[in-house]
Amino acid sequence: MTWRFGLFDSTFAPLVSTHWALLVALVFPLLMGGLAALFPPKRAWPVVLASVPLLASGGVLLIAFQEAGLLGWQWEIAGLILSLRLNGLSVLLLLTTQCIVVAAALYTPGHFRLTEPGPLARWLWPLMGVALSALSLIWLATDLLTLYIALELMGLAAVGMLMLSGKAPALLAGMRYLLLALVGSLTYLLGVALILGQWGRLDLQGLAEVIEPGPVAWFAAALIGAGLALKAALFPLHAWLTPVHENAWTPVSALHAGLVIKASMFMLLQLWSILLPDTFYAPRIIAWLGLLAIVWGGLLAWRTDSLKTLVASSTVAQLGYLMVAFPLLLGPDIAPLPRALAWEGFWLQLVGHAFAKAAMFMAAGNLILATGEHTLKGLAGTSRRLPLSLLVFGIASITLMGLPPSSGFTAKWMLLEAMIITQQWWAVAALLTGTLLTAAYVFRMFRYSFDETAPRHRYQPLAPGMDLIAMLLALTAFALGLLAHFPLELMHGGSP
Amino acid sequence: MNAAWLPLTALATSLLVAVTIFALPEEARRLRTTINIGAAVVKIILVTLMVRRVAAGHEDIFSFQVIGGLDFVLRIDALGVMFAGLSSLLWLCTTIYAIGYLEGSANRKRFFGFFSLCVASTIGIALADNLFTFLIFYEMLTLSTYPLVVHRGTEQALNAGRVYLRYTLSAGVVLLLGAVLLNNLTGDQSFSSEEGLGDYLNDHRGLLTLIFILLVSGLAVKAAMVPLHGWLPRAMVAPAPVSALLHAVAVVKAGAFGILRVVYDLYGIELSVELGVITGLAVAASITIIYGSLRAIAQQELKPLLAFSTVSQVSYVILGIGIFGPFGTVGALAHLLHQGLMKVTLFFCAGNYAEELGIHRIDEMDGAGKRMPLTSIAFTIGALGMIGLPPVAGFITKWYLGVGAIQAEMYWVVAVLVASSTLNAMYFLPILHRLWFRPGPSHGKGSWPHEQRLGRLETHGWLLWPMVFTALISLGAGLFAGLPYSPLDWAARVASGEYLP
Amino acid sequence: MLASFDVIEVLLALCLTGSAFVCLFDRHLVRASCFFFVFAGAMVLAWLKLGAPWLAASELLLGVLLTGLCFFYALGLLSPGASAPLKHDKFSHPWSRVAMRVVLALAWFVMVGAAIRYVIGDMMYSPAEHPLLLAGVLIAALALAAFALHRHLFRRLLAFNLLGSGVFILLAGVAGTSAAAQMLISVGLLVACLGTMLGALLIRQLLHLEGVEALGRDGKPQRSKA
Amino acid sequence: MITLLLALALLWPFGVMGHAVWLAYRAPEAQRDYFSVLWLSAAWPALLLAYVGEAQWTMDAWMLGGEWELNSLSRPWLAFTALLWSLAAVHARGYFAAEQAQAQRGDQDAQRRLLRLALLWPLTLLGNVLLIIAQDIASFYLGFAVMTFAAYALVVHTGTQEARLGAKAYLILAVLGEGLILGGFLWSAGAADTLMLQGVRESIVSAEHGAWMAALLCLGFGVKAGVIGLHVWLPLAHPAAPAPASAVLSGVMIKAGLLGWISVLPLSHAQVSGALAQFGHWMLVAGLAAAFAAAVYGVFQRHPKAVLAYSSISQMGMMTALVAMGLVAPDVWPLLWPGLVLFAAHHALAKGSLFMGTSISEHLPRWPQPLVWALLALPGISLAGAIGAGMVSKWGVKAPLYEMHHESLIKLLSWAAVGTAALVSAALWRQWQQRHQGGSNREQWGAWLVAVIAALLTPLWLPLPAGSIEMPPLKEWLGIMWPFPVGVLFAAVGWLLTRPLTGKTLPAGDLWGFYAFVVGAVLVPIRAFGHCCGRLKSASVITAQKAEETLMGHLTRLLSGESWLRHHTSGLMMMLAVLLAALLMWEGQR
Repeated sequence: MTWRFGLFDSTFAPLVSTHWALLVALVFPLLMGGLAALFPPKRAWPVVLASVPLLASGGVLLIAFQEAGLLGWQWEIAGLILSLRLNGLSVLLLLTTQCIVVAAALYTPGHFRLTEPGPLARWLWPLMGVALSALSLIWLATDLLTLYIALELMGLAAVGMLMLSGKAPALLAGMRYLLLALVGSLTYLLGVALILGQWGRLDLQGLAEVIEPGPVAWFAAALIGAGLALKAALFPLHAWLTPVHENAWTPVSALHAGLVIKASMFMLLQLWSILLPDTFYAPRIIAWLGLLAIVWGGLLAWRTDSLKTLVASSTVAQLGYLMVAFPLLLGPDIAPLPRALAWEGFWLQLVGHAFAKAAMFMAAGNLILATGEHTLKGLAGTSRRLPLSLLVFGIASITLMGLPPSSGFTAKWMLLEAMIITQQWWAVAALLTGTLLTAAYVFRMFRYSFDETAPRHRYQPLAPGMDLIAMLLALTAFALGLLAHFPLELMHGGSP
Repeated sequence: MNAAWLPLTALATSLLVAVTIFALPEEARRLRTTINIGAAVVKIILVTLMVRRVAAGHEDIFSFQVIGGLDFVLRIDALGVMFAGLSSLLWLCTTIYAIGYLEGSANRKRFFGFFSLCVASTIGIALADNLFTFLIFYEMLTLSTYPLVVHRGTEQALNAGRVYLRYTLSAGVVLLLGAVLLNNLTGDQSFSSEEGLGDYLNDHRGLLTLIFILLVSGLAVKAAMVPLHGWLPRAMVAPAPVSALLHAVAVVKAGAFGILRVVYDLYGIELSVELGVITGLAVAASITIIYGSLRAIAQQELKPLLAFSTVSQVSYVILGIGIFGPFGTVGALAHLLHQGLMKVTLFFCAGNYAEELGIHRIDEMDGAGKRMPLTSIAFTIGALGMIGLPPVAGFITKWYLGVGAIQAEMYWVVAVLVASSTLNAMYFLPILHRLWFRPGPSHGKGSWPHEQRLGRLETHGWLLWPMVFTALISLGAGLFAGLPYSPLDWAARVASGEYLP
Repeated sequence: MLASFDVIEVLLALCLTGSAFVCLFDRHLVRASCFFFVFAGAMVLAWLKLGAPWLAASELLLGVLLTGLCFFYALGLLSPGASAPLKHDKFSHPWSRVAMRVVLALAWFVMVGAAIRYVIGDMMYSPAEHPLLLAGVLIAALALAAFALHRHLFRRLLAFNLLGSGVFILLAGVAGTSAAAQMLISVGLLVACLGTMLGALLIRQLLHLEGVEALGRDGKPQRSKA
Repeated sequence: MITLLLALALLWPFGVMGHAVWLAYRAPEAQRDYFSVLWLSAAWPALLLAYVGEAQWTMDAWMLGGEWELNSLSRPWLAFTALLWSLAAVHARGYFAAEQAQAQRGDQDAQRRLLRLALLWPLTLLGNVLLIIAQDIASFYLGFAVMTFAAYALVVHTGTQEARLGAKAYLILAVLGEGLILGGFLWSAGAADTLMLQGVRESIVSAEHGAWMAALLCLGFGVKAGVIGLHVWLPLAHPAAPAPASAVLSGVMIKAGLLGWISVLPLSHAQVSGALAQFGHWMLVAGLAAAFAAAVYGVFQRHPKAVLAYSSISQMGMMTALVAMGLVAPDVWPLLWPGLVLFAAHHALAKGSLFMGTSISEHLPRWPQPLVWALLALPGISLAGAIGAGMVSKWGVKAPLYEMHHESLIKLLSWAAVGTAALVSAALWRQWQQRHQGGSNREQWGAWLVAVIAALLTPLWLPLPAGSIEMPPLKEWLGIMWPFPVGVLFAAVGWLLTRPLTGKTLPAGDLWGFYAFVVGAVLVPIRAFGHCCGRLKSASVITAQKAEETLMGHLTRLLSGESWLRHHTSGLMMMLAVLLAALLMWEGQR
């Protein structure tokens, strides 16, 4: 399992250009964020300019990986070993992150122009930069220290971004999120402490070799698991998520729901695959919780009156899909085929959901912005006036529902197949129930929007690019269904 | 020579139209109309090309890999071309009709966009070569028809849309489960493979039966088989062209076509017989036929009556599948087309009555034959076809079904057919009587509910000519069923492919 | 047994535990903040004792100075013009909740203790040999319980800081003061400090916007849709 | 050439219909001549076709594969059919003259009725022609169905209460009949995988359930042919229909049923199975029963057309019996069928002229009364076999039966002819009672006269195979003629006997009342069941709605648990960690 995360020695050393690309990917966002804090962009074109080198760095890394396979970096600073690696999965996640952050950044100027966000708005840029760097680092890092640093950076940046809107409910929700995130990190740190104390090293590759199942590994896994579950909003620990999104700015929500919580999920899976390669029950606990998450999140989204809560609760349910796949990835005696299927399905689901959720938040944001209403009932008649936003919402929700030909569908197909091979019928039931529940809440929203009998509002016109960006994201999520071969191919290669 | 571009172009034609229409502004009526009709004509030309290529024995395949062991495949085969031909022909008619029908109403861009998407889905369903591809377009169809069903945006329409989704999405989930189970058992199974699933019979009899039940029950929702038909009569609140499309081509036919694919191309007819599922199918279809007719008799309004008639008629196709033997198959396949033609005519007529005279209820139709003779003649042709009277196309299929049933020694099927004909007569003949033999507002007795003078002729030309065209085609399909490339001939060609090695 | 008894360490441990206890469970917020100073000071000494002067310096700067000031800022004591300085936590908890938290804290204590027992094999035989470690476990458990128990945001912030310190002591205890451990701890300290600053700002802002009640609203069912 | 004529014969009626439509929508009201010469000519090409000669056509493109034939059977059949249609059309022009005048004055109702008739008359004719020449099942069924359903307009023409009842009875039985025919055809054709009538005949012989197939088909065609039990529409529809419509209905359309039997039954087939022969016996019995019962019941009718309808039933009963002979005694059939065709043709023309005569007696021309009444009686007398073509046709069927020694049947048929005589005399008597002067016109009586003459001279113009029909030898004349005076006598005696009961007559359509009662009784529980289902459904809908509401209430309460979760997140995190640790330890220790 650990080889799938690229925890083995690379054959080739990275080229110089690759070094530069890495540097750009990790540092450039910080620079640009700082710059933007000084000179906040009023239009989208500066953002476009800034994103070109960034995306180029992602592209260079992709090409480098395709040419050389796994790439590794290692530095020793004052007795500390920091190491990074670039495998197919990290390239995929890195590109996803860059795309979504760029999209969010492009969306932001238009959003600000329409909302009059107040004096704090300029701080969004550096925080966004930090979040992007931290996320990129998480996908690349292979030692617990770097991961910890990146996790904390990301967490703080996320909290900061979420609270910038400055309203009281946002602050309250943000405060809760802040405290819980910090406590989660400390719990994680406690687990790391145990690992460090027992094995005396922090690099994952080395740990993967030395760690044997035993009480320390288990305790560490439990602590790390609980801490990261809190940060990833896994089911019983998810409750902080919805209020946070309820009041946050649209691009921030898109980033957070799409990427930030996924980072914790990624770390959880990565660390557990090292610590608990052959446990039977722990992944199942997560999966059962995932089952509950699907149902609970779906019900929450179904009964809610607020559009943003709907979208946020749907994240809870969608994370359930990922959780349900845990027993297929971790545990003893999993045949290679279902494991491979589940692995690909898991990441496809994650990536697809990231794009779709970002698009959905943007579409929801657009609808709210244009109608000035936060409730579903306020959407009445939007199908006539805001067809494009609604279409984006629809395309994104196809992915969430897992209807073909979206990436959600392909991922679900693979997961289902893996579940059927391993005879996990309850997981099958969970996935299928999830589809229906998702459809229930999505179409509840559409039902309101198709209502032609409601009185007409005055609609605020949207900035030209806002729907377009969301549309691109949604279409990406959609197209990844049929073109799943390309991202998944990235993850095929690279076994030692 | 493999013309991979052909299936792809056929699919892309309507997809691109959908995208273009969404991109155009609402006001660009003329351009939209041009694009719509142009694309429909192009589609017909493409389908004609396909027919020629299939007749010449070519097999054009377009495919690419989605994930390991799972491909997206479009293939032109005789059965698919049949469905594609139906949908492209009726697309043209319905588009023209819809342009006339929605003249001056709101949300036309959305309507035509999803309309095109809906047709693209049916083409995809027709050309899909494995269950995965089929499923993609099947669900796409569900989604693209929802906005059409709720188009009017009234409370009733929205409720109908909800019911529609409840049924179809649940069915989609069941279908998905069946598809994944099957994929798991057999790997990627092409519809074109000759073997069928016979190899798995010995070891996985129960599983195969289970998968069959899952697949068919998933498809049966769209095919509106009792007791899964509840959405169809409710979906009647949609505008007439939508009802026409839903009933004649897109949705119910997609379900029936899916069952055809499952039985003939996926399982193989021999295996289906071996599993014994086919008799169950025939029984279920018979129940649906009788139930639908009985409910139709009780209806007071025209469109629900036609809806229940659809419930009943579509199951003829299923019944034909349930009859083992070439005649049953020919009947099923031919009815796929015939019912489409006749039902679309009937719905066009119902729409015309509603638009021109405001008629919704059956008892308002007295003497409408004088006021709208062409519409009423078309309605008469459709109704007679539904009853199964010659020379309308309905007779041809009824004949083949009956003969097939006799040859399969399922004598009760003949009783069902005769009973169904009689019941159909019981609800259609009174309407015809009202149309032609009762004095009504056009004879100076009372007045029409809401009369509009839409055109120089009895109604708007855009509404009139598609209907006349489909009526003539359904008449011609019966009268000249023996011509080459007629629906019957094509059905026989497909059936011979199924039964002859 | 007595031979291995290090008086200073024990005293430090006692001092840490005691100040932490008061800090966590005193409803008088200013007093609790003052005891945080005591606690942080003891932490500085503990780092020195453990042979990590670099950490001691960071603790002094980040833990004592900045964090402490943040608390006083949050209480409204630094800016005289600020509205309504916080004095007391007036939120009450039902008994069931308290009992639940006690059980959880015990379980947590046992778990962490057990984990450490496995890492440091000999601790079982001489728990008193590692008084700081023991104090760390205790503080971590107490702080977490307090964090889960309190509704007042200020007290939760305080509890979080103590939890952090407890975890750092544990880390140092099990992993020694290797470069990696020191690095982890310094990052943790920095993050805790940043978090506290952010938290303090938030608390002030909330007080300004919504009043004292807002600080304890967490978890209460939201007011029915207006 | 002959093909062209065929096309003309089939397309001409369409031209006529087109003309009618043109009239209705384009011509000014006052100039609408619904019964123009064009309209009258609808059946002429078909009549011509019958005399051109034998021919055969095969068309693969036509429906299920078309095969049409003009052979020794279909030619005479077409001839008398087309002739009667032509005559009836001319008669109709006279008959509807008053109504047409009304329509030209602008009466909407009259316009509607006449247009309907003008349109559907040629269509009915077309169906009739097609079914005669068709040798494949689809064409035959097509012709039969077109004729059946188009004729509805002919029956319902006046739109009165009685007409609607008659039309309803006609239509219900027609639908029933169509269903039976379809079932029978499907069964027999399916069993033998054939599309031709020839194949059906073979199939019935060879198939295991041949008798049942034959029964289905016979009953189906029997609706049209007025087989006893299914005959009820005849006495209901005829009195209500206009005279020319009655003439074609009773004259030729009813014969379509007979032709159906002849086409599908394996008559003259040597190896008929026991069951089939048994079926033939039943059919024989049914035919004779109809012949007698209709006569007995019919003489008590008040309306002359109802009496004539019963006469038709009686006559068809005789023909049924003769057809049944083809099954019971196959060897007699080759000799019998020309006689039967002549019988049918003569009956068609005679019954046609009798029905037209009813309209003459209602509008008596200003001729010497004895002459008129003699002319009115002539076809009746001929029908009873006393003179002219009737005598020849009687002999035509008697002779073969004699030859094959079926004397008992001859005796029965002779007694049935007594019934016929009684019926026609009763009809004439009723006409006499209900006579009216004036209002006649040329076309009306002209067509009637020609029909009378044609009826009397049937053997002369009917294109039967040469030598198949001969005049009866003189010594047999008495044996043929005696039923007529006996029948008249019976009618008179019967009239005298029933005089005390004056004012009370048996209702037309005898069994209709019974059927209506039975169906009504059956429908009651079905309706009740339907209502019950409806109530059940609405009740369950209400229950479901209530359950949904309750469920939603519970769900809302359940979802308020979200805030509890939010409140206890950190505690839950601790719990999760502890739980995971405990679980892992437990699993590890095992």
